[in-house]
Amino acid sequence: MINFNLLFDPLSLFFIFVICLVSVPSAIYSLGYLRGHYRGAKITLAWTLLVIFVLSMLFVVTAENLLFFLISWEIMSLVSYFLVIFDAKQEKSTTAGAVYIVMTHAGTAFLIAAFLLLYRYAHSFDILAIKQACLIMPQQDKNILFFLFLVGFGTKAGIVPLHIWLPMAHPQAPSHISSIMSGVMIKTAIYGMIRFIIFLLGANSSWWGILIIILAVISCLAGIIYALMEQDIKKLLAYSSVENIGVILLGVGLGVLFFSMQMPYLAIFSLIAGLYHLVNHAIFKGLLFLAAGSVYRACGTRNMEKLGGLIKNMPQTAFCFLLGSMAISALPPLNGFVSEWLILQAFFLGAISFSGGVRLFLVISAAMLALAAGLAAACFVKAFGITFLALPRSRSAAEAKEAPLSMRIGMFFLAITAVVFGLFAAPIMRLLAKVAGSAMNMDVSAMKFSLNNFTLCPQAGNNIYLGIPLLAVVIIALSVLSFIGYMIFNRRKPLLNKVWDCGYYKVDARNEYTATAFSKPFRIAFGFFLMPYRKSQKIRESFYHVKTFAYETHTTMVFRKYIYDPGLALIFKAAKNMRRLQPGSIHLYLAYIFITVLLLVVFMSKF
Amino acid sequence: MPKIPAILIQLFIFLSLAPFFSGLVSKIKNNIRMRKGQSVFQPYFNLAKLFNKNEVISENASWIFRIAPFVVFSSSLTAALLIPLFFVSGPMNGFADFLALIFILGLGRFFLALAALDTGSSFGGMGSSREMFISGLAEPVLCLVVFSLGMEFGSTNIAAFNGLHAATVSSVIAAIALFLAAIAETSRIPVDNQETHLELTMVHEAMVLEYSGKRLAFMEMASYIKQMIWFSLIVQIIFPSALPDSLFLPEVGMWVLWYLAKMSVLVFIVAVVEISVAKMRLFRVADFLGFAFTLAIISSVCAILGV
Amino acid sequence: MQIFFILSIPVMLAALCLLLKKQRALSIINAVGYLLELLFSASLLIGVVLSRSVISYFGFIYMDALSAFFIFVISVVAFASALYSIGYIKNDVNKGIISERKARMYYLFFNLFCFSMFFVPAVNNLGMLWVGIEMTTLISAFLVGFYNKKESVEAAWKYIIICSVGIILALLGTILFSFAFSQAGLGKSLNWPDMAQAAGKMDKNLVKIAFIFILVGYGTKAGLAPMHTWLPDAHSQAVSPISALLSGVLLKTAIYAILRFGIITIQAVGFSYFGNLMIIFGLASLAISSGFVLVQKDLKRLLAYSSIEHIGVIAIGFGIGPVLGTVAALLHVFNHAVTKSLMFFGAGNIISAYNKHNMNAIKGVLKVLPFTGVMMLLGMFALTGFPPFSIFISEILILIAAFLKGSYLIAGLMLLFLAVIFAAFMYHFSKMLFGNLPRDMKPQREALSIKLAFIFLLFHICALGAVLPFIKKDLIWIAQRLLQV
Amino acid sequence: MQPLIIFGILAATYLMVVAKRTPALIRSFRYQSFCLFLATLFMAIKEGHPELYIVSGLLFVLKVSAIPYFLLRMIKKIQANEDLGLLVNTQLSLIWALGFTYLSWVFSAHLLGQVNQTQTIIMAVSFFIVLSGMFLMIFRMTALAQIIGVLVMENGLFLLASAVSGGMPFLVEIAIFFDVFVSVVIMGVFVYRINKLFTHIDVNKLSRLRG
Repeated sequence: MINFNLLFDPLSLFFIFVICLVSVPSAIYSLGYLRGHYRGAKITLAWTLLVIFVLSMLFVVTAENLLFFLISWEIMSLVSYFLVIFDAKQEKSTTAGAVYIVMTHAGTAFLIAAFLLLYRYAHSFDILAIKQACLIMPQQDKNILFFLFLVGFGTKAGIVPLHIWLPMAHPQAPSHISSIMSGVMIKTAIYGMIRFIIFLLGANSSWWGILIIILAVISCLAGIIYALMEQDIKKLLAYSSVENIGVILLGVGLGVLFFSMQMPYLAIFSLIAGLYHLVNHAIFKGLLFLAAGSVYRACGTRNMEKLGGLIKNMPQTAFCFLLGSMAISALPPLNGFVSEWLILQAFFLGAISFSGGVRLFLVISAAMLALAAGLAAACFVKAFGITFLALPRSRSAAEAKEAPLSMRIGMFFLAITAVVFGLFAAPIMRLLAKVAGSAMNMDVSAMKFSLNNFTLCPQAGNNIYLGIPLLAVVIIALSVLSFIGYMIFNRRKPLLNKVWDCGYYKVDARNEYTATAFSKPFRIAFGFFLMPYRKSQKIRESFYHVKTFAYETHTTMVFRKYIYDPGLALIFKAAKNMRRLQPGSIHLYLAYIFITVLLLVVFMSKF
Repeated sequence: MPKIPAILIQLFIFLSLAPFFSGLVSKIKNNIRMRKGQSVFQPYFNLAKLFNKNEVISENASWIFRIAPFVVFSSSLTAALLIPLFFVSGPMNGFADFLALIFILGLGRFFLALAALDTGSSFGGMGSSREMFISGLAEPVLCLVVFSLGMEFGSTNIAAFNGLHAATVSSVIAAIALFLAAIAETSRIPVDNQETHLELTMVHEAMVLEYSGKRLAFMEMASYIKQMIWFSLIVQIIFPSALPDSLFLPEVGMWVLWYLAKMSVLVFIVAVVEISVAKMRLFRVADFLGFAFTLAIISSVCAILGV
Repeated sequence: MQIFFILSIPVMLAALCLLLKKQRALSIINAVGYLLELLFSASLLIGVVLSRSVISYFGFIYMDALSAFFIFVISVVAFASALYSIGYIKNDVNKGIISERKARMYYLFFNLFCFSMFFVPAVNNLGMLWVGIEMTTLISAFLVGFYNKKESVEAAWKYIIICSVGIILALLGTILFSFAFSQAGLGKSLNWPDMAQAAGKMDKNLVKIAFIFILVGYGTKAGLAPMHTWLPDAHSQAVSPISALLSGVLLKTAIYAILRFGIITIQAVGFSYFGNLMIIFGLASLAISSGFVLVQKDLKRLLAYSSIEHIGVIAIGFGIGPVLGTVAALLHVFNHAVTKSLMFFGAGNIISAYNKHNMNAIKGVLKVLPFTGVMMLLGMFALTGFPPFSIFISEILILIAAFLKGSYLIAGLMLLFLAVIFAAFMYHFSKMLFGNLPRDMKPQREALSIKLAFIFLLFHICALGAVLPFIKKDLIWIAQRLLQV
Repeated sequence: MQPLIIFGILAATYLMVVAKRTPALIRSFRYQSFCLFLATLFMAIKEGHPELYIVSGLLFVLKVSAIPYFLLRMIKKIQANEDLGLLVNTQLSLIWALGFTYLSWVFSAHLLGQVNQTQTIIMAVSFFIVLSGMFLMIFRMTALAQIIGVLVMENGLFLLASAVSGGMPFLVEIAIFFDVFVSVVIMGVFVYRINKLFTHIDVNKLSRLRG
């Protein structure tokens, strides 16, 4: 029934690569990071857990047997839970861990159901055997399976509205773990979707793709808007993971859509885009989490309102974070730009090769993606600007020290990969084409994928180009040239002075724009979704003179308030009512037995 | 593959011409206001003056603040190189399309916003926050415009725009949407006001407030170039005309005149808009761009319907 | 032959309790005795299973693989809790909660209790089976009311009354079975093999009714909802090692009895009747327990309700049947026995350290009792069916059986309830185990014997996955033998 | 002779159902056991099994003399008020009892068909006894009433066993007797404890453990 065979097709290999790509630098990073936070036994524990965690992920993406997959999946959840509660000092992290493990376990229940349903058809848990069985499976069962997989993996991937565990859990873990969780672990869910929905079920009804795209768009927008509202830097990153998962799923969903429409070329292309964004997100989100971790280590706080001016004390960390922010806000010539561009192109291709409603749907979703990208840029301007620029807002931030070597190595490695994946997009795409091909089991050797000059649509001659290296060269060359020009004309060196203070006697950190202030316009523009509310309280001496004035503003967590809380309340209410069944009266208990017997005897013939 | 001379020529054209349109706008505005107004070449004088002035830099500023102007400048120029202005499909058509152009301009904006935050003055923060807000909302409009145009040309490639020989309904509506977006992008009334320094209203000016001297000059230049990029795209869409595919002089000359005429018409429209409407509150901008977004959607619907 | 040792060792130990005055020595001898017990029952099980044979002595003792299996389960848990008692009872004596004399009484009842439980699977005559189960009730009632507090006496009373009523219904069922047997014209006998032989000839109607009485009667003892009401009270009030025995194996003896009659019923009226009834009760138990677990405040009651849940799972397993489900259910019997005992031991330590049952008042167990805390954490995940622990295996097997049978609704409900119960456990335990050291407490050291007991059980929890491939064939054989297919 | 005994058993059971006070209950339990004893005795005489003699002897020793005596003594000891604590008053109880009678008749008729009249009747009676024992346990508050309820049910089963399958195997019979006796003793012990701790034996008020 169960065996431990491993499967090494291109898809699995690709995910192995991604896992290692993020895990190794994070491990290096943790050398320094752990020493900063914990002592002796705790460090060894952290290392063991880390190793088990990475191994379990590797098994998840290579398991050929569904039970084996399930076991490694659960172990992955379990270990990551232990890592989330690793510093269980605060109440917060234990609750976060609890929410996380409960939700992911609930998701797993769906997976179990799906696997067993597959087993019923194949009478085997072997993926390849099941693939054969899926060919003869009736459509409605496939739909059920699709739904089960979508929910099961969606919970792990953190697509809205199943995301609420993600921003709670990821920030609580130690930073190198956060980077692995956000960078890789949630990607295993994407692996699951590709492996089971595309590879096994052979996505054959277009509404699957459309549903995925809708969910993805919602995730993009909701994720990034919440990220904009955050002041906790790691929470911000976690929310942006929700957004990026959405972006990846856009690629996957388009893949499914095209695949079901028998458009192999486009299907492969959009899956490539999705996978490309997947690896990119792994890189820069890992990088960002590591950088945020070293900030946390240096300042002891994750609250951006208490940070600032770190670029002077920790220049290298700042540089890494800047690079990561640029990548994640899709700025050329870095990797994030390439993948988002590809996904937009995929949408465009859909828009010109479909007709009617689907076309409009695709166009609008593309616009939503663009909006998400714009907001992401804003979000990371805020993240980097408030954290690293201007004056430090607290003593701890003013006295921050640069991270030790091991941590910097980890960060710089990822930073470099971010650049590399931007510049050498064309060859990488060719590799990804093979991966996508194996996922959709098609022969891609005939198709030509390169960023330079690939024909997009029947109308010949309308080629689209994207020469990242050239772009990079031009941008850098022009800025260098302009700088040289500046130097030529520059006779005296600029003199330093205070900032313009409108004649106010002292301008200090308290006059700076805060994270909250920065996100104010967005808070108002998206008020319909965020539902901001404020608490303010004045302590007056007299009616005219207000001595102190406390003011705070919050946003409503829509999904929690309107979906989760009522549901939980309902369940608890039901359970409380159930308690009434057992008031402690022995006579009642005896009556239960009596009634049971009576009922059974009366309805005997029914059984 | 890019042709080096073509690149140089286009760089030269943009650098020389960009400030002119700005000057033109203010000149026309003044004239409509029955004023004499500064000369059309005032921007050039300003730049020259700034270039000769020494600069003061905030002591809180980091290297971000120092390099930002060059990055912004180069990003605008790079974008400029994509525009099919005088050469078929632009000198550097070989390496990016319309979508890429949006992102490239985004690079400049990113650094501009960071630099604004860097000085630690609250104006800067205000400006960068508002700028990112506006541009973020403008993004989907631009994307939709690209799509609805692209759906006719069959590609998001700017070069393909030459495939268009007569304006269609969708392309015109798209152009209008693009125009609204461009107003937001180039920080003009009613979204922003380049002439005021009132913290309640300013966006772009607030960001460059701490800049002075040569760096300010670079910043200004960058915004001029950006403006020229958008305008020339818009005119190219509204009044499409096949580009000369050879360097045969009379043809090119004709085309230059034709181009200048189109630009001046657009500039005139901009000027009229600027004096006839009032700057709106920041949070109304959302509605403004929402309107642009609706237009863009309509245009793409038209494109889908094929009109 | 081993069976005589198995039955006699507890008696001898009980006698020893009356002679020997030193509680300490007594406890250690006790543990040793149960180690022997364990060895004997293991050899018995191996002997029966490998020889594929049946042991029977002058018509009174009859042991097939099923009995041997249950005896093995009992002996494992009995050994563990004998081991645990050393430390636990010593602690109670030192604290002055109980006197030396009371401690000796404890061991006396402990042994008698174990004897009665070993007696149940060994006997041949179904009437004797009934007597044995009644005996377990009567003896354990003392252990439930051991501390002689108001709550414990109330619990004991409810326990004894409700179970007696249930048991009497079971007797009624037994009589009806014997009636059916005699109606089939085979004279007068309650011996299991004869009845199993005659099952085919019995009057279907009669058998159906009889089985209803059996199911309700012994089901009361097994803690199937809605007859479970005595269970949380008794489990929460009993001495912790005894709680382990109660929910670990006592319930299972009742299950054993149900199975014995169930087999006859299956032979007589077909599987579906048996199956449906089991599944209905199983689902009811799952539903009830999931509700109560969610809003529970008392630690031991929480565990008691989870016992109800697992009994429900076992019932579902047998109900889904044929071979796979039965195998899974048998495995689950064992897994639940060891896991739940571990949990009860942990609960015992926690409660004796904090002197309170209320989970909301307990914080930072991992700091106060590091070893117990870790064990509880692992045990919690094991109990709620996480791999690589054994309960995961049996539950997934049951689910597979359900899916193969095509009864999706049952599997779906089961998954739902399991998820809810897991959520509830997380909710309670993460509040209880983690958190800082309470101000008025300091880290305490746990006795060696207790640690040994934990390790012994944990080994059993983890080992299954490893040994399963080797014992698969035998398990299937047992199941087939059980269903006579 | 048999119908008389059956009638006696029925009457005794009805008496129990309507009894208001514990001694009355115990006394009528005594009558019931006595009738049972007579029945077994007649059967013994008729069939001449030595086993049956022993059984009836045990019946007399335990159920007719020992247990009632023990219970009555207990009442004296604990000086609990002798009221049974009716949750359902006597008239209503009577109606219930009538219902039970009908129910058990229907049930046993359904079970046996019309093959064997007397057997059906005896089965009906024994089911009725079991039901009324249940009834006593559910609707009478005191602990003693519950003990007696258990005993009554057990009586019913004894009757049933001897009726339908000519009694259990001898060994089992003995074991069951022993068992019943022990259980009564143990329950008695717990009644003492309850009385000591709660100063009443009204088990309806035992509701500290709930939920």
